[in-house]
Amino acid sequence: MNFDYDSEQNDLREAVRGLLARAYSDSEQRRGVVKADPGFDEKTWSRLAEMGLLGLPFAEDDGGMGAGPVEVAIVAEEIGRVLAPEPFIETVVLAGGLVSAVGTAEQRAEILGGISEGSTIAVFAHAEPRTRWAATAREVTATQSGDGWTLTGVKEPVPSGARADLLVVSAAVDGGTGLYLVQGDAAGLTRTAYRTHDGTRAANVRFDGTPAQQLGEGGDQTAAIERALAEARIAYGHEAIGAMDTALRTTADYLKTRKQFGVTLNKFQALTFRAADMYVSLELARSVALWASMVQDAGGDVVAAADRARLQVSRAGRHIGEEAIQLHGGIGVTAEYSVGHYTSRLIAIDHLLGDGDWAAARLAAKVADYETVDPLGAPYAG
Amino acid sequence: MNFDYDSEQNDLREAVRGLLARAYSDSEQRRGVVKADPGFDEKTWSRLAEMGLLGLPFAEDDGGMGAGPVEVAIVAEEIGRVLAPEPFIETVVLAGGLVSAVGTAEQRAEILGGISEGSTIAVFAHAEPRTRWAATAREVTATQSGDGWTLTGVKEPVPSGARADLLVVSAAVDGGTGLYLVQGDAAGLTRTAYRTHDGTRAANVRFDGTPAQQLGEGGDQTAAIERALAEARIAYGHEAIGAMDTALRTTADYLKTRKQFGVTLNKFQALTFRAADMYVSLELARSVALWASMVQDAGGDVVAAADRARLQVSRAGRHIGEEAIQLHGGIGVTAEYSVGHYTSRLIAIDHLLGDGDWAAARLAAKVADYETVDPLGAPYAG
Amino acid sequence: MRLQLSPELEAFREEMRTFFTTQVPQEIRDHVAAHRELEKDDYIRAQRALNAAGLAVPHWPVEWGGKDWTPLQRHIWREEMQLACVPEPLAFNTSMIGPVLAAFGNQEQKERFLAKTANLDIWWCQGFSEPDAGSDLASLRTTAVRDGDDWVVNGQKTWTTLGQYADWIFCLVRTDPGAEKKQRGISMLVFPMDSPGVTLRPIELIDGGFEVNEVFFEDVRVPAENLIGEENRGWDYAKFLLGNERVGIARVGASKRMLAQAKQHAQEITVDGRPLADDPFMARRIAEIENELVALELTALRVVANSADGKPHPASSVLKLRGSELQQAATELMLDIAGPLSLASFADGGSDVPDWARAATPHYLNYRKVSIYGGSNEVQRTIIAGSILGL
Amino acid sequence: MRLQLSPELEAFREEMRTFFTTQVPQEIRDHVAAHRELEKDDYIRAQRALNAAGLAVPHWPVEWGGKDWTPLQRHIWREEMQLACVPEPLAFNTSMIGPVLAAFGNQEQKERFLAKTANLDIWWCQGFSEPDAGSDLASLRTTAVRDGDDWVVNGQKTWTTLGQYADWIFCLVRTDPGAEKKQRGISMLVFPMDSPGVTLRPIELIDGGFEVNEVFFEDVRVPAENLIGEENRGWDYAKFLLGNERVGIARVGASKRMLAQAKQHAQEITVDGRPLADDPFMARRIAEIENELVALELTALRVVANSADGKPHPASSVLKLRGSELQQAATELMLDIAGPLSLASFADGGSDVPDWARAATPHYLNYRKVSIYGGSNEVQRTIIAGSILGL
Repeated sequence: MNFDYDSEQNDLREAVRGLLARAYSDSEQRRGVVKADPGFDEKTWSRLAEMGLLGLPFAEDDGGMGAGPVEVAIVAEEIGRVLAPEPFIETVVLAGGLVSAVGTAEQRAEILGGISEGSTIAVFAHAEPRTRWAATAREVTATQSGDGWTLTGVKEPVPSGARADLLVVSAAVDGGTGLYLVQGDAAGLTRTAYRTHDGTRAANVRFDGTPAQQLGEGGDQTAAIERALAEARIAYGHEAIGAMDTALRTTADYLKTRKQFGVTLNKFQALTFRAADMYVSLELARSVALWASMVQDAGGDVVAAADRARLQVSRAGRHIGEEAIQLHGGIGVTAEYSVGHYTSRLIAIDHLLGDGDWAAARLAAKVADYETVDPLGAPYAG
Repeated sequence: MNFDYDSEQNDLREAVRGLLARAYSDSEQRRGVVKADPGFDEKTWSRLAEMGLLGLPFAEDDGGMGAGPVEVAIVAEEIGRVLAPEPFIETVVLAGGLVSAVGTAEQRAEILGGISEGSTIAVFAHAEPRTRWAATAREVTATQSGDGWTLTGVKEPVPSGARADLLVVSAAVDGGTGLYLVQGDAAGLTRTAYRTHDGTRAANVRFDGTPAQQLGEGGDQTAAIERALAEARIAYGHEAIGAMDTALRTTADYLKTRKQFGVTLNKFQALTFRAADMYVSLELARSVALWASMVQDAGGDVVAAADRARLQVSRAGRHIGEEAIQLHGGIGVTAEYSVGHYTSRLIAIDHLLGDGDWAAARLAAKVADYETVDPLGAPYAG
Repeated sequence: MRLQLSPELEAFREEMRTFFTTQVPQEIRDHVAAHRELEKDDYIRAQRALNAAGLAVPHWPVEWGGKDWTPLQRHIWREEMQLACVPEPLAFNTSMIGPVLAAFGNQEQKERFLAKTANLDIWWCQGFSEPDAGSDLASLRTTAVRDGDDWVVNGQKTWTTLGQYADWIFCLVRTDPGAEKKQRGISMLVFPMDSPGVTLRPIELIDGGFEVNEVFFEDVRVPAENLIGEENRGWDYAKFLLGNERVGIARVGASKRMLAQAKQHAQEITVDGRPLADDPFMARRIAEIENELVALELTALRVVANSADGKPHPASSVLKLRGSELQQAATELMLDIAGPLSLASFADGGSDVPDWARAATPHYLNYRKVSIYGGSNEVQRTIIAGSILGL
Repeated sequence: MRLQLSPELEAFREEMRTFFTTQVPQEIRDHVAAHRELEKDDYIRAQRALNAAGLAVPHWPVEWGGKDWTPLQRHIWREEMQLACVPEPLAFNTSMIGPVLAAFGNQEQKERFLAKTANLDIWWCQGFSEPDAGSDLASLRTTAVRDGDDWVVNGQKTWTTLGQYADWIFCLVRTDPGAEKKQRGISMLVFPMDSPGVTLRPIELIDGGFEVNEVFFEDVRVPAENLIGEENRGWDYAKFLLGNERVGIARVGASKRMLAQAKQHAQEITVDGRPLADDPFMARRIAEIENELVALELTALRVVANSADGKPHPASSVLKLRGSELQQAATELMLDIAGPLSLASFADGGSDVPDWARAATPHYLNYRKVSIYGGSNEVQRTIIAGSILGL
């Protein structure tokens, strides 16, 4: 049992941090990038590919690096640290994760290879206007037509849904929820993009008898979706940890330098104590996020671990995001200063894939089934 | 619409405050009184009677003063201010309230007269070891025998249950819950008294074919019990307001005088801000408590108003009770200093007749039935 | 103590409710209800509708259009206005410079400005805060130096709300740099925003909107008659102005409106085919916020019912603090009801996400300001600890 | 990063679990589980059972009975002890004076005290806090004046936990009133509680129990050889002692035990004929506390896994703060599960209220102390803000 990165992991962390520090050296640089579609920097995306990060978790046979969840977590945390808007988790962890989990050898080779090279941006089109953080699909349906399939219905909001070259789509089908591949230029596909409050892009994606290819061998894929969503929740948790870390550090620096009534703000104990409480929230959330990645690595119950991480990170994100602004005062609510963007992104992460109350309700439903939690034992140790 | 006491109410307040200030001039005086059974001062009880306070809400025809809920609230708040342990709410508001609401003219005259004179201490024996803040009875049953009744079962905890001269007992009977009168010296009555953490007394009261007289004309009295409990919740709310007020004032005084690191504690902003938050909790709770008494006075929906007061006062009581100790430090947890006793009593009040979560659940069950709350309109204005 | 309103006040409340819900253009009230940004013209039309009925400046002296109402009447007027989603009369005009002019301006200034201020013929903005003078306002640096019949103003203001719409600005300037107490060297000047040397820079907020500005002054010449009251007494006028209508900031009516909307939207959102409103946790969360709002409203009523004598009730300092917390709780509730749909913040045509859900996150982010402006919650706690608890 | 314990550590954990659940008298562990006050003899029997197996002072130097364990082994040892409701070895002996004697005592003192201290043949109590020196310990006033071969001690200590059972006291005294820095004039003396001039006054706590005392010294003569370490270096020893085993104070195992009991009792309490555990709000409240406990336990593991190098991990300052908050949350949960039954706090025979419900309120009240003693939560926040955030 240990929480230390090995030297390769530390090297990876430094390399990613260096790359992103150049791409997003300050908040104005990011503001410029997210102003224009697609809401991220294609050049940075290529650099992430060149560094091998876009194939990080995929098997080497599928053109990936064969790295584990801890490496993915390291990248996600560095992304959060500078609010890099590139759709790493959407493409690599979520869409890529589904393809590598259920795709045929052929699909894996083609799609994961393209993702790894940076030539294919794939996203998971799953959320529907009238469902709420479910692992199943209701409003988009799949119909067999000849040896192919067609999809009909609406997915929204789909992060980077308009920019994506390839959509992995969940759809209701006899016997449950299936997964399908839709090309960005497919017929009967209408995508309406818009900016989201955190500077990224999402889209309304409308299927109207749109031709699609079945991902994998078919059958009900709800379990695979639940697992992929859990792994994405864990990765988003690490992105949030990176964001909270920067938000706290930015706030502490501000308290040390900003003067009111002739003294710097860190002379006001009520403010420094609140900063201390932010640190407590951050470190507790960090512990659970790191643990969840280790559970995934150990082959334990990743869904249960993701719920725990989700709850802890959500509570910490609200607390730190709101306090970071409040402790800054007026400048904290301006788009010209960095900290408000961190609050905005933390709120976005919280509403992707299930918020804290959602996770708490899932944990509450099971709380009577066991006496105590042993985070190093079953069902987490695998 | 106004929140001011009239001059008579101000006089009443001063008179009660004066009487109780003599009886409980400091926390040691109270400690002495509660050490010995019955846990309160019989002499103070007589003085309350002489001042007419024990008959305050009863009709003049029944030997009372015919005063309203606001006058009762004034007495309750003064009791809370010094933690007077006399069973005013238990005897006058709860037991007396039930007798005056459902008793026959004869019962009212006899019992309420005795309560008003201070010669009869009556309490409501209602809580049962296996029920939780219900308005009905389950474990004590009533059986008709000849022209009288007998009761069997257990009530616990019953505040002042062993000292009481007369018990008003709720019991399950065909068609619902009935109310019965049992004399303290009745056959087949076993009462086991014990101290409670707040210095008062409660008892296990066991009925074994105990002869009882029916209160009022019989039939299901659940509605009358629900109403009496609501009126008692409001009165306890005012007792809690008085207790919180003293706890906050004591804490503020301590911060002004206690020195650490060479300065008084009120130089530590983190502490003074927390005292400010205590004040906010207190004043918001006070507003709802006063309002609930006005609703009762106006003949509005006293049960709904009591739930609102219960929730607000409960949250404030936890907050203020816990912070009062924390801001004091070690001395706050000693029985030799006053503030911890206030915390203890606030917790006791919170668990009598339903706590904050209990009230919140009741309010939540109805929240979809209306659009907005108008505290000056229906159903509160009567 | 009495719960009910007197028949007169009941009638008054009914009169207000009827006026606001029938005489103020529906589409403007719909904008407010949907938390959409208002156009300049929306503000003007709404205020003129009120002013035409004598309901824009009831708290002013009667001779300048005031109503001589009790604090309770003013409270009812404001609450009903908020419940009806009527945009409140521009605070800079009606709660700030107007009362200052009425109290401290000379007769000529009153005649020149007050009627146009009430009718929003002149749109005023506030020039108080500076980059290095926020909560610590008295350390402001903008200077006005007397030169012949003019004051020459140089410096910078910030957080000037809706300055982009303003015709005139009322401004705190340092006229005596040598004053022993820095509060004593400050004066209040008013001048047109199109005066030579005035430039305005909008500040984008995290919700993507533009409602505050930086205002720069470079050798702006202000005629001496534009000094309000006495030279170097500006701090007193500022305190008078900021203390004005402290009660209004509880914004109970606005929060009640938001909570009512939240209840309705929780009925529209479905979870596994059942309305979110049926989720016991959601119902409980709504019930807890609602009870806090009841407590706040009753506290506001206690304050207005007792402050007839003029001096504010001690509990009034609670109103801004808890009022802002509950406004934020309501916006956060709405955000969490929208849930996954809250991502679609700037969706336009071609989206299946309802308007209210699109607006939820920007509104939540925008409302972080309410615990900061108008005396931050930290300032409020300082007042409570100091003035009330004597700490 | 790796989740699983090594096979060796798994075996170690199993060994601890087996020992604690089989070799420590069941009735003593039942007392702990029920939050009943322990008799002096219970502490002694439990600690001697541990010491006989070499499990009382694993963190001491090996030559004095220590185990040379890793921080993680010590963590597992402590957690398993708490989960098994084993009373922990008396902190004053094993975590406080013992390590100080081992580190700073002379050879004669080590031989005289350490073995008896490990075996609780000597029961130690702590003489640090004074009425006017709480969080501000360095301002203590108790004096020791050299007189021939003795120190003569006068003054008063307070908050002396379980002093009524103690054989000896370790005491901070001022030996150089003239020292320029008040920290520099303090020394550490040890002496028997039955020395002439020592009197003890128990302090009743709000739960009705007696666990702390005032201790008065009137011309108490202490032989010079009872000075620990160097004269006027006592402050360093005190800091060493108080910094010792900071990790242990998270008390995760104890809180997990309480939460498990709470779950069980929520099954026993019925509401309208159904178990309280079925109430979604109760289940959710338990789940939220439980998740916070998981987070705390993992943070404690991060700290011990990384502090092999000796210097404490920054996050360790979180442990006392959140650990005490969660202990209090657990006692409050138990209290609210007991609900109306929690009134019966001092019921005895003839009550139908179960023991655990009787104990709930006194336990809740008693646990208000955990956020105050051993460095209050305010002190912890000061450390975090200062040492970690540099504020």
